[in-house]
Amino acid sequence: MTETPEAAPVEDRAPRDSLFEAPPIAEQERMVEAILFASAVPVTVKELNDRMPHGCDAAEALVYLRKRYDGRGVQVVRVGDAWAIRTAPDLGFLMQRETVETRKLSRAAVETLAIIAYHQPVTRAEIEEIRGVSVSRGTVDQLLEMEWIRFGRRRMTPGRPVTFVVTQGFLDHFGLESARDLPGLADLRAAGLLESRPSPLGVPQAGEGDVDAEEGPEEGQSELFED
Amino acid sequence: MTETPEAAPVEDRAPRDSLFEAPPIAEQERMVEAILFASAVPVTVKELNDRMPHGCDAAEALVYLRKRYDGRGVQVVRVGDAWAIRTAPDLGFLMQRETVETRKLSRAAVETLAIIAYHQPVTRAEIEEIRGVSVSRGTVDQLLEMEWIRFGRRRMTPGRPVTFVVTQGFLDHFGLESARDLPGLADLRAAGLLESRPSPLGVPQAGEGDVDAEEGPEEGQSELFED
Amino acid sequence: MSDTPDLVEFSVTDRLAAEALVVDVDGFEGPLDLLLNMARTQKVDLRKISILQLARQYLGFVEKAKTLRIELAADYLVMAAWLAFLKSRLLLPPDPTEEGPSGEDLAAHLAFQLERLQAMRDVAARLMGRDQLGRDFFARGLPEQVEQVRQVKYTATLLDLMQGYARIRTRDEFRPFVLDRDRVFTMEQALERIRGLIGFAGAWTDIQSYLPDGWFEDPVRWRSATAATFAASLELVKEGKAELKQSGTFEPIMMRRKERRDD
Repeated sequence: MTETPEAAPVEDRAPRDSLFEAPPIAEQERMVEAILFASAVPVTVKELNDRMPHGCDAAEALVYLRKRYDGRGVQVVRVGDAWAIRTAPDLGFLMQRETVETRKLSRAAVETLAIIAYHQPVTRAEIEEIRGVSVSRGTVDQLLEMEWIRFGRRRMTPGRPVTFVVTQGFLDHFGLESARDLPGLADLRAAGLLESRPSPLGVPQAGEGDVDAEEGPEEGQSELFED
Repeated sequence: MTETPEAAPVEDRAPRDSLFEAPPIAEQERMVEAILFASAVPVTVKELNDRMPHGCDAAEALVYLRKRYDGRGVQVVRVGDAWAIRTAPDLGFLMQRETVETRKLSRAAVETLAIIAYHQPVTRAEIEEIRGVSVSRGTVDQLLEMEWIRFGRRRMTPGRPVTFVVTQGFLDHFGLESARDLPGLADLRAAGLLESRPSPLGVPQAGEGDVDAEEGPEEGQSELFED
Repeated sequence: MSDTPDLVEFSVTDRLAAEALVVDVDGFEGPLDLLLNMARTQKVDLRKISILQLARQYLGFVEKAKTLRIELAADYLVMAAWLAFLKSRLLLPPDPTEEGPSGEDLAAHLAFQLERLQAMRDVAARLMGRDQLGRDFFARGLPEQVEQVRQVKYTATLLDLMQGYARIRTRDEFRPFVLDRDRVFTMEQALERIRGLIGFAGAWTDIQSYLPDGWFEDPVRWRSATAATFAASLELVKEGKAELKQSGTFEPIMMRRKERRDD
């Protein structure tokens, strides 16, 4: 509760009923706590503010709340521009009962996912260039279905190919605050491995009769992305 | 962290690696917290003890955890003989999300609004004359409530009927500088906006059993405008 | 999946082993993947890899597959052709008059591709090694439903408004189509009338004279009666009970009763 002289009369007037005075920050912290606890998916700061009474500052309340849960059995974690409460990873051993069997990802899917995460936004052709094989539709479909990737903006190059980016669900799943926190990202960048280097003429490109390719890349691409 | 003298030596002996020594109570509290958080159903003390490492006392940990959540946005509550974390009752209002659904204005309302916009200031009787049906009170009320129309000056004719005019809010919504900017009939026809099919509304006689007319015009008017 | 495809002579066991190896090629994700595996056998930092040696290794592998009459997928052969070209570029002294990237440029890019692919595999493994939601850390097991409170907001567009107004203002231009029965003389009525009269008229008579009384003044009624009478006269001709004649265009149409042969 704030102790400022201005706050006192507000308190008298039952601030929570007031449309114009924000509740004290401790109360806001309780509200953020309640909302985050109630949700299984991350909640954005905007949504917090929308749901809290007029004048609240969820971002500020989050700072306090996060500190409060430091070292506890559950933690306040950031997921992109949203926030969530998650159990502390070191207590995972207690949770066998809650564990959900996730579909095992194929090697192609894992690699494709990593390439999208580290190179995003990235086109299908670029993924294929990096992997050296064409990317099957099934692989991309699976990642889209898991909601770990989504379509990004179209690239402003001839053909205007769509790009792929990772989602908030991806960040949430791997406990990442943002795509900038991907492991080893800085090293890769320093080594120049994230640059898109145009290949000198003549280097064979992916997409000619590969096991992973049920169809030629052109064909697959147009089928998938034409609109 | 608890400050009981018993807890200290346990800490020294790296309790989490030990199969035989129970973790310190603060650690047990973390565990209970995580389990209650992640569980889809309330958890009994027995279950808690079964899931926690050997030697733990979930009942004791629960006492500490309950105290910790006292007055917080969520609370540790007893459900039968089991325990769960729930939103504090006073914050239930946060579990609502207001969504604004946009619906199209009814035909009667659109027509009434159009007449007011084109003929303002206009009396209710004049609206009825132009529309050929009586104007329901609900329609006018709705437009008043939306703040698209308001009362204008009374007409200096017998009975001194009130008039309706459109508001600044109306002009803002429709992107008009003034009501005079509304396109004329000839413009509408040129733009192909005139419907080519006959209107299902038949004979232009006001007040005769029209869908829009819940009440006779005289009656409605007197009810609305008597003062 | 290491491979040392420098065997020249094949014993049966060698051959079987070699075939097994080649079958394993299907396990590779394309030529780049195979190259990366071969590069690892050089046991050096990928940055210091000898592309020339790698090209020899790959070509040797393809050569061996051919000897064993094992068909390689097209992209493996494309890569082989390209590596053969690269090898010759790397071995021959550079031709200063030639355009395009040098052998070194091409080799450097291939090395870059291999290193990048390896890096992506490494980080993919690190990514999958992270704590994961639903495996190592958990979301709320009992999420509370957020109640949706719906608030209805009505809206309309300028187009709606203008169409609404247009609809009202032009209502009088349209009227539901209702047949004005009192101004229509039907063919049935005309037939009845002619049948009643034709018996008396053995001679040619203008069909105008069959028009009912009082249907001449109002042009609408006159038109309707004329049309009905004409249609009725045609009907009678079809039935063989009357004959029609007209001396010229726009001349009066004359009708008379037709005598039956057996009459």
